[in-house]
Amino acid sequence: MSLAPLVFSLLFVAGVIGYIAVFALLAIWLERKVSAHMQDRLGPMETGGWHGWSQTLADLMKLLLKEDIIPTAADNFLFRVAPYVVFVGSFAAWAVLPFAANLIGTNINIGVFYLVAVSSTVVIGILMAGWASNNKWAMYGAMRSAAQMVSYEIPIALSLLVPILLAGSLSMQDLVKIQAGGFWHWTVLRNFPFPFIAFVIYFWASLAEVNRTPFDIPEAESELVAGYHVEYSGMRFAMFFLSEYANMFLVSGVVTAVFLGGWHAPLPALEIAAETSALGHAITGAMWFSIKAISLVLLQMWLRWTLPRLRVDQLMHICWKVFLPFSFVNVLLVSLWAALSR
Amino acid sequence: MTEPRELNIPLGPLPSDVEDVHGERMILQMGPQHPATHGVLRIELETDGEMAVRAVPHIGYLHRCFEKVAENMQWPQIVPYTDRLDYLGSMNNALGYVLACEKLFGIEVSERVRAIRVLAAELNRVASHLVAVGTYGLDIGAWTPFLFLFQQREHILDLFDELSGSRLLYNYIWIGGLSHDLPDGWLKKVRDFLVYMQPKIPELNTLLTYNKIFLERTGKVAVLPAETAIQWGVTGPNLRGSGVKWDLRKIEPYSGYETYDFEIPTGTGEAGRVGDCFDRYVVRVREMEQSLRIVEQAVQRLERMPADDVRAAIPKTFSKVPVGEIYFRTEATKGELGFYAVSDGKSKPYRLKCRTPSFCSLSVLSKMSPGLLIADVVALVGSLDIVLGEVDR
Amino acid sequence: MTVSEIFAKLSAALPGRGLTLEEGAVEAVIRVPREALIETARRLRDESELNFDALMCLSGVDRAAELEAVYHLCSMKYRHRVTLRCVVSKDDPVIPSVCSIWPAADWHEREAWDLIGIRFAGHPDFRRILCPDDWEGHPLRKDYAVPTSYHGIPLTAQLPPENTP
Amino acid sequence: MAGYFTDLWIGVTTVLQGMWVTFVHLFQPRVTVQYPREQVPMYSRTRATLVNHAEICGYCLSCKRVCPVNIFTIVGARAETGEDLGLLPDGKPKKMHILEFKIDMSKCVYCGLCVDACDTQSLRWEQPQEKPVFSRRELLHDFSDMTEEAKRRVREREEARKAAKAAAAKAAAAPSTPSSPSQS
Repeated sequence: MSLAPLVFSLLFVAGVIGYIAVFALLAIWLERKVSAHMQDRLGPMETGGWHGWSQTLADLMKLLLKEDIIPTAADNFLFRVAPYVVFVGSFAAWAVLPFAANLIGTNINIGVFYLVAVSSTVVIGILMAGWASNNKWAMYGAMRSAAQMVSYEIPIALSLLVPILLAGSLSMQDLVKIQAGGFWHWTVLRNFPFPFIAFVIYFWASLAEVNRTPFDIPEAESELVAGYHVEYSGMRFAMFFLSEYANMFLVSGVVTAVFLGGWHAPLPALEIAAETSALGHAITGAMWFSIKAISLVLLQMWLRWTLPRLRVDQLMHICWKVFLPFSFVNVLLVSLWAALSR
Repeated sequence: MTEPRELNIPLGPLPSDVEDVHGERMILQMGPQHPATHGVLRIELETDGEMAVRAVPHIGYLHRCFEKVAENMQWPQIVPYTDRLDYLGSMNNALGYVLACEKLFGIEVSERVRAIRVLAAELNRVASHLVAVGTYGLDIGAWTPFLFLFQQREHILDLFDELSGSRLLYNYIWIGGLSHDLPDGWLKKVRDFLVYMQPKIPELNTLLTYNKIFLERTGKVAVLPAETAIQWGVTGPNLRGSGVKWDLRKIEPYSGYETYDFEIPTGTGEAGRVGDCFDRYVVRVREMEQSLRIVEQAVQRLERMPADDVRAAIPKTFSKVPVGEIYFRTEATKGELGFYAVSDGKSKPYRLKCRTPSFCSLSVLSKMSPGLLIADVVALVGSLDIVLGEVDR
Repeated sequence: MTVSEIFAKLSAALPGRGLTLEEGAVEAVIRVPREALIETARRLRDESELNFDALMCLSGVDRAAELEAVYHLCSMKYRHRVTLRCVVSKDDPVIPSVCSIWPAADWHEREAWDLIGIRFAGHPDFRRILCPDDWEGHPLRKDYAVPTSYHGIPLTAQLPPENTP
Repeated sequence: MAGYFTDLWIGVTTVLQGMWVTFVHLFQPRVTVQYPREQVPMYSRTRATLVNHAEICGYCLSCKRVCPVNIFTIVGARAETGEDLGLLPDGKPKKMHILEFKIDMSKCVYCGLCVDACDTQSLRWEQPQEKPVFSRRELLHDFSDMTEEAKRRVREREEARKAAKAAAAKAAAAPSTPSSPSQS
């Protein structure tokens, strides 16, 4: 047995952790800048010189140096563990994100299934955090979060079924590979409108999955102060923050891989095939993948700084009475379509 | 999309064929340090799951004995204190107090002073409503409108800075006159502001008011029927939101308001039912438009009026004032602001009671809260537009 | 309707209750003995020609020897106003609560109790409102002595010792 | 059912309209002022820093009388005959030494009544805005224009005069006359 896969996996894990850290730093800075510019402000301008690029770095330093406060009445063990559970949940799902044809943690043949299953473990961590904090607001946040995430798993899974039905595979790489050859071959634009509807539903539902406005009721600032992480400070809070951004990229990455052509360039001419140069392909593939995913992250930010927040019952209303019937009909129609066109 | 929710959902025992979904009740202390209480209000919420069963507001965290202080101050020295009641609408507070004193002492001020007062009060009303509307968006979760509105408010504060020398607590309207005359070119700046403000309210309407999520969050939520509002002494935009056309600027005009052309917007139940949170909100948006109309008329008038001494009628001394008592009410930014002043002829008031609109608006909270979700309680508190400086005095 | 017309109507409807009209320099006030307060209030609200549906303000005043509660009423329909005054002695400062007639009186009465020390009999939730629950005395009484500390917290302004922020 | 789709349609369109508004604002001029580097000009009426120019202060105590929060501690001493303290803005000679003119800015409410009451315009609002300090004590400003040496001299003289007066009063055993306004 050769050690090569193991070494590759270790390298990939290290790379992904680094990627998440760099992405989170960038995304938090970007979020500040985007929100500021949407509100006619400037945002961070001082730290690091050019447009305050290292502001998040400075904040991270501050969080690292802060005292790790654990409330006396908190459930000590759960309180300590919860941030890691949340982070592991969102991190583990990165294993099946196809950055390039030869750059993926593991190309298991049930990739999508694994992804949906693993990313829903985040909710356990959030529940742990809310419960262990021994704070009523945190408890509310955790309960809301659990209800919301479990509910939104369903439209998410159903809308992911659409490309799966069309591709006939659960493997992430297979889902990407069928989209080769220019943006007009991307799933979202083919077999119009079914994948497009699935794309829209997935994108909105994923906002609920990552607790972003308008579905940010678990941490609704004006209602629950900060929701499930109200008692957290310092590094543990940073873990929550990091996993929130990791999650944002994750869901955007899934959209990219499944609907938007993954690591394929928008035009075939811009692509370097894996056969020509493995390294070149890995780099350009990861680049295209990241560009698409980060654009979606920007879209998430745009929505966040535009929309008000929904109420708990309206959130459920949208899930069960809007997204779910549409997804069901969509899946039904696409199955028929797939069966007829075969 | 949601069903209209009645006030006071009975939360007693359910019919026997319905499974009891009510769990243990929990006391939730909302405040005094809570982002949605607009200051230091504490609401003791008894909740059943996400639903509030009982809400008891506890106030007094900002109590600073305004009335006691006033008894130890000379009449004109109280004006800076009235500024601090509703610190978002200082001009209107001072105006209320000053008019009460002027009526009590029988002081007449010139037409020009009255016009400047109206101009200042209406600009201040716009500033106050901008905060009310912006923070309400914040309560509902929309950040961006809040910052847009603060930008616009900044222009008004700038105008006031030039006019009175202060940005928030002006001490501008004095008994018998004003502290300063208009600075040179100030009216031109007000005109520029009116032009600047023109497209801002439609923009707000697109961004927030008619956003579907916002409509859903505020429509049909926490309906305050007109009758209840009157009974509980709710006034101002909150009362008008319930569909009652009641504005003291029209009903008991003061400072020459009867000569201005403006309308009283009332709630029409656009988003569901008359008197819901949306109506209270939208009345404020409409009132801003009307106030800007008044400002424009006042500017036109002042441009034509010859200059005079704005301090001409200020009494030299307050050591001997007429004996008597008066209850004078004005339409401040939050509603009816009444001053009950008792003079015993000395330089200091014998008693000065201040009836503040927020105080009365807040008292209805415990009546309206039962049956609302926590998020709705936040929406309700925000839509009442309370300022704790005024509630606690 | 003017205050004197309202008074005429009231005293005709409630003879022998001791209602008097006090002409003030600016506003006239109807003085009501506390025994007749509830009856008068109810009549003011329910009489179709009076229709005082709003209690604008309820103030307590310390008049050295006695305490007064002053009710400023307004009719939303007819847009007329009237002021009632109810005077009680300091030894027995009890006035019946008008909460059942105008719910708006709820907090105003609590405030009058808190600051002036008038007891309102029959109030549904009679507590202090602005001062802390364990505060002693009624601050707006003319003979109120300002305490120097509350639970060990000094209440007089003083600069901190040198070199402390 | 029609209502369901109308709601959905309104929801989608209003969300898109809102997004358009925020998008347009991305490209509008910024309003932020980078404060220490960019300064906002202050208006001449702005109540920024309260300053007393003791050399033209006539010790009339008007400011102290109108102050609603009692921030002034003013101690003066009458000048001796023949002592030249300069002229006040109204042309009359200045008659009082200002031994102490303390303003406790930690209590000040910036209402401006004192500045308005000052006849000689020695008390003024000046720019720039007051600087933050580290201790509340540093907010206690003294605007006396006298040197420590001069203050000591005048104080000693005042005391001697008082002692002489008290002695004279004792000797005369007469009811004490109202003292000079040396103590505020």
